[in-house]
Amino acid sequence: MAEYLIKNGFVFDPVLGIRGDKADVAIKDGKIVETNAVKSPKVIDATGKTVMAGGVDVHSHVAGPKVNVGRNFRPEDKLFTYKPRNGIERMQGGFSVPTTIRTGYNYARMGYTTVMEAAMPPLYARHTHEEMRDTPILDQGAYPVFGNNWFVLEYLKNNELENTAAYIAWLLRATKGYAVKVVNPGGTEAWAWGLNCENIHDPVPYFDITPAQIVKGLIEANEYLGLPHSMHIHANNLGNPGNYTTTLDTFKLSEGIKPKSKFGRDQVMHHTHVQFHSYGGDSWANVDSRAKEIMDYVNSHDNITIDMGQVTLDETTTMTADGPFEHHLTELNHLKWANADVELETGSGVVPYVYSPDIKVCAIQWCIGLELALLAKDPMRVFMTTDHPNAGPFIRYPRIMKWLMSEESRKQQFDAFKYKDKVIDATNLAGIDRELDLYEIAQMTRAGPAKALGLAHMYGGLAPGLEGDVAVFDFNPNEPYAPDDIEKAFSNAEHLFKSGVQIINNHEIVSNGNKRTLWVNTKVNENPQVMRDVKEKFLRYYTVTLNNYEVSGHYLPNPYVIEVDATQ
Amino acid sequence: METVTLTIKNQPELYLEAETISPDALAGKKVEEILGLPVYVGREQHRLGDYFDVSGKPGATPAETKIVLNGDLSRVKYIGTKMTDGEIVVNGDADMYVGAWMQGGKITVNGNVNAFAGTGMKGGELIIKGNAGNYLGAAYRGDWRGMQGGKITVTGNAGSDVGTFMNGGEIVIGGDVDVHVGTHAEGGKIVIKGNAKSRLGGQMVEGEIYVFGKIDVMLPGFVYREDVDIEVDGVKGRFALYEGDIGERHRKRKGQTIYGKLYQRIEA
Amino acid sequence: MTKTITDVICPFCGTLCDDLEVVVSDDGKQLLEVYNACAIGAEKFLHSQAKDRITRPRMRQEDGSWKEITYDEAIEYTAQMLANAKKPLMYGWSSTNCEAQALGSELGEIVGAVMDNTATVCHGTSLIAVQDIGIPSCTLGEVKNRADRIVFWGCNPAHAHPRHMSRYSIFPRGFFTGKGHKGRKVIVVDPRPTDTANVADVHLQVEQGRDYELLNAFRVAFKGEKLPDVVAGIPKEKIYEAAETLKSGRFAIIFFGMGVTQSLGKNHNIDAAIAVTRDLNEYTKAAIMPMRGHYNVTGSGQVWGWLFGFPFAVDLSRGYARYNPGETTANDLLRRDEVDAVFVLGSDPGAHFPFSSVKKIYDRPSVAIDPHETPTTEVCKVHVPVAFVGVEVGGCAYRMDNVPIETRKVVEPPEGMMTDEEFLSRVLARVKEIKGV
Amino acid sequence: MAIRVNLITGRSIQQGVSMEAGKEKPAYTAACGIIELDPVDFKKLGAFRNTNVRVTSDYGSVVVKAVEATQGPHPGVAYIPMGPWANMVVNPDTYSTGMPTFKGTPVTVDIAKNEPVLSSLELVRKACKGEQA
Repeated sequence: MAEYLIKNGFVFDPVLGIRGDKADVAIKDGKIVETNAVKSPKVIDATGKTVMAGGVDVHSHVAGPKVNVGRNFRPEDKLFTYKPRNGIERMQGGFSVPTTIRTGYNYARMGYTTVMEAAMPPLYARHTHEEMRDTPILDQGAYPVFGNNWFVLEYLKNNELENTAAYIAWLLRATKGYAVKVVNPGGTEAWAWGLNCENIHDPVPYFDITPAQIVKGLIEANEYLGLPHSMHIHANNLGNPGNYTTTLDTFKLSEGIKPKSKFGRDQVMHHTHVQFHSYGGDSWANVDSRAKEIMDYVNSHDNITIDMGQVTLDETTTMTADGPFEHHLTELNHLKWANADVELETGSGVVPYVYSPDIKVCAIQWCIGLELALLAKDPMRVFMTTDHPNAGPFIRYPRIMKWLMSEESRKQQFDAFKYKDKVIDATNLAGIDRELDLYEIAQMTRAGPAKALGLAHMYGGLAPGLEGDVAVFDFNPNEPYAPDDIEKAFSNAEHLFKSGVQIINNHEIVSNGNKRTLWVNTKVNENPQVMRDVKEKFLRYYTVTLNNYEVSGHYLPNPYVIEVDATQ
Repeated sequence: METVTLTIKNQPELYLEAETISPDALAGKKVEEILGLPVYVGREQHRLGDYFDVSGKPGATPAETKIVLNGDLSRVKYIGTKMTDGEIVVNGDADMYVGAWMQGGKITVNGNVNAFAGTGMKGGELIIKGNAGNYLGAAYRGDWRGMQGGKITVTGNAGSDVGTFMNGGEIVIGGDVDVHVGTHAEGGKIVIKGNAKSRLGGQMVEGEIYVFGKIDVMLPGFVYREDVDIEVDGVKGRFALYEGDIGERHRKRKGQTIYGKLYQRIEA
Repeated sequence: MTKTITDVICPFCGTLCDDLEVVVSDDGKQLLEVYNACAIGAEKFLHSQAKDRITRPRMRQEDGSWKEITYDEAIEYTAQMLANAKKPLMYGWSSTNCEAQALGSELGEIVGAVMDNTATVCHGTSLIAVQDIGIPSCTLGEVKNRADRIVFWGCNPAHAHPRHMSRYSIFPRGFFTGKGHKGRKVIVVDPRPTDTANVADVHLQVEQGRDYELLNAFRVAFKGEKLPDVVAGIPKEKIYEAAETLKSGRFAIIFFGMGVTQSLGKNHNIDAAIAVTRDLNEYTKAAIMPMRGHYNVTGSGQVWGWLFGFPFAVDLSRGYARYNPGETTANDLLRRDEVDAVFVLGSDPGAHFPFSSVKKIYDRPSVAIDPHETPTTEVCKVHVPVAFVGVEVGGCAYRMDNVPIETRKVVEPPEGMMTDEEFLSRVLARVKEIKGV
Repeated sequence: MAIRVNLITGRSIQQGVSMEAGKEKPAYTAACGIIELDPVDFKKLGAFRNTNVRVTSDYGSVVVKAVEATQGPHPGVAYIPMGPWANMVVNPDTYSTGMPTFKGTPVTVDIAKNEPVLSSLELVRKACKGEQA
């Protein structure tokens, strides 16, 4: 494998604690090495440029059934925006829901090398893996959803922690999944009857268990197993005025629980797209920002991490396993609505949405997302996402960087709002002058998410031994720049290396890389009861046989298995 | 206004995709440059000059440019697509997408057009002296933003799916129309001077449809309200007013539910 | 000695039953018996054993006779045909696995083909409707475990999806449906009193081609508004009654088929049926599902979805993907003479397209890749027989509810026969050589 | 005498089984080279069951065997199982949706006692060569 030496760049790396100093980065055999370990490297002159590790996205909807519904039912999302095939690049289409090919290339262009699919319905795991297989360059993993799964509901109703854990281990193996995802716990099962669970004590129809029990139980099971990532939750009551109390109640379920994981993470709960969960008021007329209350809690509890779910003010496509929410949304905007309830497991919905700067609520949502990041005391625990494509397409990350790094750019956006004054009254953002630096950005987009995923030993930094994932951006932080220069530079990496392979050279994609699929293989003690329960449910209630359920290896042509031993 | 004349000299083996035939693409160009503009037959790219003789010259801007097309253009697609200003006159039949996504200016076709004319039209004027195909002034697949503005006038008949997802603007059909008119419409005005078949205003939220002739089958979702004397496109008459689609969602204004309106002329 | 293979997936219809048992000879070369399959599925497995099966490619001669050719010759003809065409049609993609569909997509990209699948004459109009209004749906297990109101609109599973009613919709006892058939009310809407209608509680014998009007009337009835005395041949009392039956259920499911997708109105009929389903969700829980025909037509829509963003009728001729049924659909392309070569894999347009389209295939350079001898192979210049997917080779397939299931290989194909994947990858490699990419 | 009926096509279990057994085989012709007529229409036609008839539409013409409706009654509606025979006469108009109008084609049915029902392969081959009356 070729050796590379990236010389004289301004390096931003939270792992090594380098804050923009000039430094060299060496790559050999796919890994980062000491600069003296490379003999005859290809030298990349990064003089006057910014060097960072490859980006890590902790939460993005890029592969699987609901993503493909979003593609197939929105031809208008591709009209006039298609990119012809060119050299090694295959044709690429879609704005808010790009094809798998465009997904890989567009993340790479932003300097990202690892992207986690945030919600995988177990019964559709095979589909999710087929799409990840056809997504070039990126290392990926997918989170199977557990929060409305009948096995989980029944075990946790009787506080059967070990059985819950054994089932989680079995399902992660069967679906080749990476982490425990929870979406609107209990609410999506309720939606199978057209109902919902609007707070954490709202009982789940028939199953006689509350969202609070489900969440607490899954955190404990997750720590019982010591999985790389923590329980990853999208709480109840998403997107409703006044929902911040539900969010705080959900946070509190993690209190007193310590991480039991060998993978170096500090949190036991990752709460995703918190922007959608930080609303005050009791109607869309008086909705306001409660980012302060939310961040006060997050800042003072270090066993929690969150991501933003930043609204980008685009026309986009919302998609979530939160079935009742999507139905609620289509009732609001009257646009096409797809729904897919999945037997014994979960559900999902998809609805297009236009975040317009002329609509007060959209502008308030924009403020709230930025407030979460700007009020963060520890950027290692607050990550940049758009909950792609829910709050906006991931290709806007560089624009979000601009907003976070430049108060001037935020002022410009405020001035573009139709209801500027009302928006300012309902939010805190106008009063925040903080401007993040690239070191903090690197924490929020690299080191932080890598650590939270339990992957700090592979990603997120430039320390020797880590994966050779390095991005070089045509951006000089020490010279004056306009806000838009940030967006421009970080939208279009000059060089990108992924596992030591050069993917982008002089802004041009030169390789489709060597993508890997990460999954977690957990050893647990024999549990005959769980295996009996599994057999019984497949015989009586599933419509596929048990032997046709497990995802076989060849769907993961290049797997990376993380072994966990939970037998002690 | 300057006039540039394109006369087709070779018929394409398959079909010719010529979105470049628009004042926006031709304005300010020399004849040599126009001859070199790209057109497509399947995956093959050709020069406009391979298929057309070009005479005269365009104006400096689209607004000052008139394009006259002569010969059999029934295998040429995308004439006037996305045009913003200026004028196109087609002396003959044209294929699909005439004036699709048009924003301004004027297109006159002295002949028939195939399907998808005026798709997603935002503004301008599209005049068809012959017959129009299916999906006249309709939305592109999946888009809830169909025709938003401008005017389409057809002297002859139109096919099925006129004005699907129409939000604004006006469509006037001199003759008859096939099934499905103004489906999912949320605004705009459709005038049919001949006869209609069935499925008028299906799933219509708002907007107006006027029919001078017969309607084979009225949808159950449309209910008779009253007779009204009105003037439509210069014609005074008594019309029976139906409202619908009753089963569809409807906005309220000042406590009043707003329905789609379907007017059928009462033979005097 | 024989071997029994369990959990075998049936590669016939979109029901994609995965509980078949197949008995094969112990050398794995002969398929002896098939259990649990419907009559059609069983026949599909057994036909692979036909003694008169064609096992080598054939080329049509001037005098109309067939001449056996090698796979290499067939690959060369196919590669040259695709590479030289200005706008080839690559049609079918439904009776094959997703792996072959993905390979075919890359091939189509390079030669600038129009890719269309059998949805174009099946549920393509449903896909158009979904793009206009969406689709509240679910997996078949949700129906089995929860549904107490079942509607079959313009479909006849008793004939087209024989095990659907027993596995998923009418008869099974699920978690919340312990009474099975007794706990469900079944409504069939069809211009004929079909064998499916015979097991229903209610049959609405709609006037053929008036489904849109009847669906429109249901939406009026839900709101308790006034209806004309008779709509589409159905008296209003029966419509109000059926509407009430649906609203009063806990979980309603509407299955629909060719009766609505192929009749006057087409996508609009589905659009209205989906609107009815949306309406029902105001009162109770409701879902709707197309009765997909070929066992993996759904899969080709999924593969093209993630590779191109469109489920069928994908025009790649300009180097990027475009989509507009009515223009980029197989029958419109053929009738309008928009394509100059035809490649068919995993479908039989010769039997299932209107003859005016079949004639256009006959008039062009054409290749048919199909295990069977069919009307399509009869009108094509070259016929390339291949192994049966789901019988002689495995691979991924998507059920009508989009659930992906991996089909199994149960017997060896005849000596020296290629699979779809092998043939396509060889053609792809050759086309890359020709094009120098 | 000739009758006018509204033709629909579609799947039948026999069509499915015989199709999977081989479209070149006689069983396929027996299953799909037929038209199902309502008894009322048989009376109008003045033909016995199992008589060969010529079905003609604006789009083409084909000879099939007239049999009694298996899923009736449906007076005025005739049914030919999906396949090459039906496709000689169905309305190919797609209304710009890609979907031919397979169901709801007005056809006339005449008795054609002495005309043969061709096999599927013969039918398309002859029609393509223009050898078919």
